[in-house]
Amino acid sequence: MNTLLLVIALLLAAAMLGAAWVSIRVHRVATAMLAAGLVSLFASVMFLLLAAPDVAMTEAAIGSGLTTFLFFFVLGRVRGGRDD
Amino acid sequence: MDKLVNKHRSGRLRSGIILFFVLMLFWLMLSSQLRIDVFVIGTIVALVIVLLYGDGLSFLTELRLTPKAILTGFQYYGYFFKELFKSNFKLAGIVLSPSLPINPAIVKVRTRLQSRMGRLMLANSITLTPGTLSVEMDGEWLYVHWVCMETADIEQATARIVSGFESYLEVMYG
Amino acid sequence: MIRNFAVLLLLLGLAGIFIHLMQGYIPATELNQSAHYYAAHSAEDLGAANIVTAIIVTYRGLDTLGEVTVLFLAATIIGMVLANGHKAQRSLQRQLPPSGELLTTASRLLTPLILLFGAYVFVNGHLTPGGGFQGGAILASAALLLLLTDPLKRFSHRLIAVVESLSGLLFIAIGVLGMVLAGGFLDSRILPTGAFGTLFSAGSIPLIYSLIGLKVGAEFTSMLNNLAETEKS
Amino acid sequence: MMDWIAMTTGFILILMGLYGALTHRNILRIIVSFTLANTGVNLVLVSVGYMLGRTAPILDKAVPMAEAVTRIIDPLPQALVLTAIVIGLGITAMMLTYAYKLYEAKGSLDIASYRELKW
Amino acid sequence: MEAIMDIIGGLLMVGGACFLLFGGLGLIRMPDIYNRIQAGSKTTTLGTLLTLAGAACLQPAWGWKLLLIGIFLIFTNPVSAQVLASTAHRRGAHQSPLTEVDRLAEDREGKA
Amino acid sequence: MVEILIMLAAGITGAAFLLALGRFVLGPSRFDRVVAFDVLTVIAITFIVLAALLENRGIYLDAALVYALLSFLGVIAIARYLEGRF
Repeated sequence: MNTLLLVIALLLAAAMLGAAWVSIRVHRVATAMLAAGLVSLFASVMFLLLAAPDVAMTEAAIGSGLTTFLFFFVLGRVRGGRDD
Repeated sequence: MDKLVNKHRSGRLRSGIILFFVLMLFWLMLSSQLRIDVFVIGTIVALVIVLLYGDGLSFLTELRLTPKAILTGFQYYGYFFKELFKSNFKLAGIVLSPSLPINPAIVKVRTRLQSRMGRLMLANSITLTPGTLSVEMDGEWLYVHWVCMETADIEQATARIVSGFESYLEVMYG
Repeated sequence: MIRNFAVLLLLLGLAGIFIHLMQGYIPATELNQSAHYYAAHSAEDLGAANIVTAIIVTYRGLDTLGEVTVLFLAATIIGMVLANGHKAQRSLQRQLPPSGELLTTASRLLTPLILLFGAYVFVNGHLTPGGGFQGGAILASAALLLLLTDPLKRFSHRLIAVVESLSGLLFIAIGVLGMVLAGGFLDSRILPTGAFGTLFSAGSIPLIYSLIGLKVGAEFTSMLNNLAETEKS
Repeated sequence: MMDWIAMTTGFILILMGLYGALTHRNILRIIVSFTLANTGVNLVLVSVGYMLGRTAPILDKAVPMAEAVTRIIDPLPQALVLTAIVIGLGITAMMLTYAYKLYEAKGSLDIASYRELKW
Repeated sequence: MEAIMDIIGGLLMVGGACFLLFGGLGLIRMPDIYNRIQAGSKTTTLGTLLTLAGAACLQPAWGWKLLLIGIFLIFTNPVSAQVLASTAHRRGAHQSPLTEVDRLAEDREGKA
Repeated sequence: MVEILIMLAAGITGAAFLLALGRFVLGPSRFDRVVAFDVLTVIAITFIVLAALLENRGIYLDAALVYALLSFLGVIAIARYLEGRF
């Protein structure tokens, strides 16, 4: 059973690194923000696997709604700037 | 005029009370234990929420409180889950077949429902059932994306997509 | 080009430090001294089933006070920075397309549930994972849902300010009471410890965490409110 | 083993975030990279407290009070990270607010256009 | 008795996972955004519900919380799917050439 | 027997996860990425339930509850941005 958790953790770690790579390499700002949200989502599950449900819950509560909203709100306000 | 205001106020009171009881039910489910301290705190929290956010809805706010409506509610959920399974198997069939037999279209259907909860549940049910996805609701018109379009005619599409759920929801919510 | 090279050099140095750290890392097999103390004593002394909560609220209560202060400062600074600009006028606001009937109904339906869940999370902070910070974030998420449904929706500044300052004051008052009645600042044993595992247990921990939750929720809501009040340039 | 995976991921995330923050020119991209590095730091801190074969520091039926010392992991890093995440959101909101104000003042998000800050 | 419940729970979980897999497959194979939303919303809802039911069979004590997760999922998942579809239509997202009828676009043009 | 079934379920869920991730990386338009994001959140709920089962701790479910209740907020925020409403 422990091995299964380990495999899930490996999968999540790989996905997290992939999402982070997308986030810093992609051309569009919106996609970068979306990928950062994905990293936060995977990090939350990872915290749970590391036996830290409190931290996982905090990351879930904050990463699922508030952070995404803040980023996209400011992006929407400044859109039309030259550097999109 | 006075009567109307009174009716509105009593309706508000009724919906507030119903919301309170639904919140209590959810609180007890969340705590999953029946003890006096859980009950006390739950009462306080639900009361504060009802006072702060008075125009909240709940699953039961617009439900007609007749035995028939409640019975229909159970039938509705049975039908809903049956359709959910059917839709998933259908979608699995589409996805797994190599030729991808789809025929998408956005069709327009009509609904007779008036209450907000009924309309929300209708749209949600349509989203979750065979091959259809509600895109937009505009008055009595509902625009539905259909993976395997069978007919573009409004009346026939209404009969295929909506009427199954509508017959139940009309009894429940009106 | 030079800049990128310098960045890569810096990151290589950092990576070297990290690799060195990882080579020196030996996974612990026993709890260290302080963790051992917390594990052995927090349940008996404070009656809190969630040891993380016990640490945050009581053992390191002063730190938490600092965190709440930092958050308060952040919210205040955001308010001050944004208050300088021209506030949006109702009449000047853009004509927005209607926000979809289904979303409106769904938000009416879900907002009370989200509020209830937030309250559950911070009231049960000493029994389940969760607590004031998470609960506050969930409360702010309910405000966010209202804001997303109706972009012109504004929350009452006065209500937010009253909730925030009242909960902050009560938090400090309970802390001082702990100094008077029990062992020190924010000591939770001013109330009876109660039966282990019930809602009314762990002294004043649930009370303090509820206050923290309300305060954090009010701060996040005021942040969202201030941001939403800015005008699109 | 789990802690090694998490720690490596956290360190690589920190490096990636710093790389992004140092090479991008758009302020919003820099802030996004900072949140990545923030997540990495949190991951490293939590993984330091992990112990093989132990479970979360919450006592209930599965972990009775008497077995707490031998069954739970180190709760201290979790308590630190818990508040750090909330503070991180506050800091992110503040950075975004500044970015918005800077954009209002200059009409651009490119850091190369803020010449007054150079000396 | 418990052994039978365990087997049923495990089978339910495998079934739910299969539906999740079909959802992922649909996400890859479907040609345009609306069909992908269909594949994404329906199958993930049922798949997660089945997984939750399986977990409830394995651990009956968690039943209430799993039921709550299911209720919330049923009410939030279609809402996000609908909002996304409506936004995609308003922004004129790419439609597959297979699409035969688009009443919504016709009505929009009629109004404008 | 049950262990094998759970392992199978976890494996299939992992495959679904990879497929959704592939749609996120490939996705030609932003909408496709948002759909993939939505699906990945729901799959994360499944992972959380699996972790709770494997570690036999019911309290882990609270995190799944948070995602079930709040995940649609992120999608709605992105949809609002894509509509150009902010």
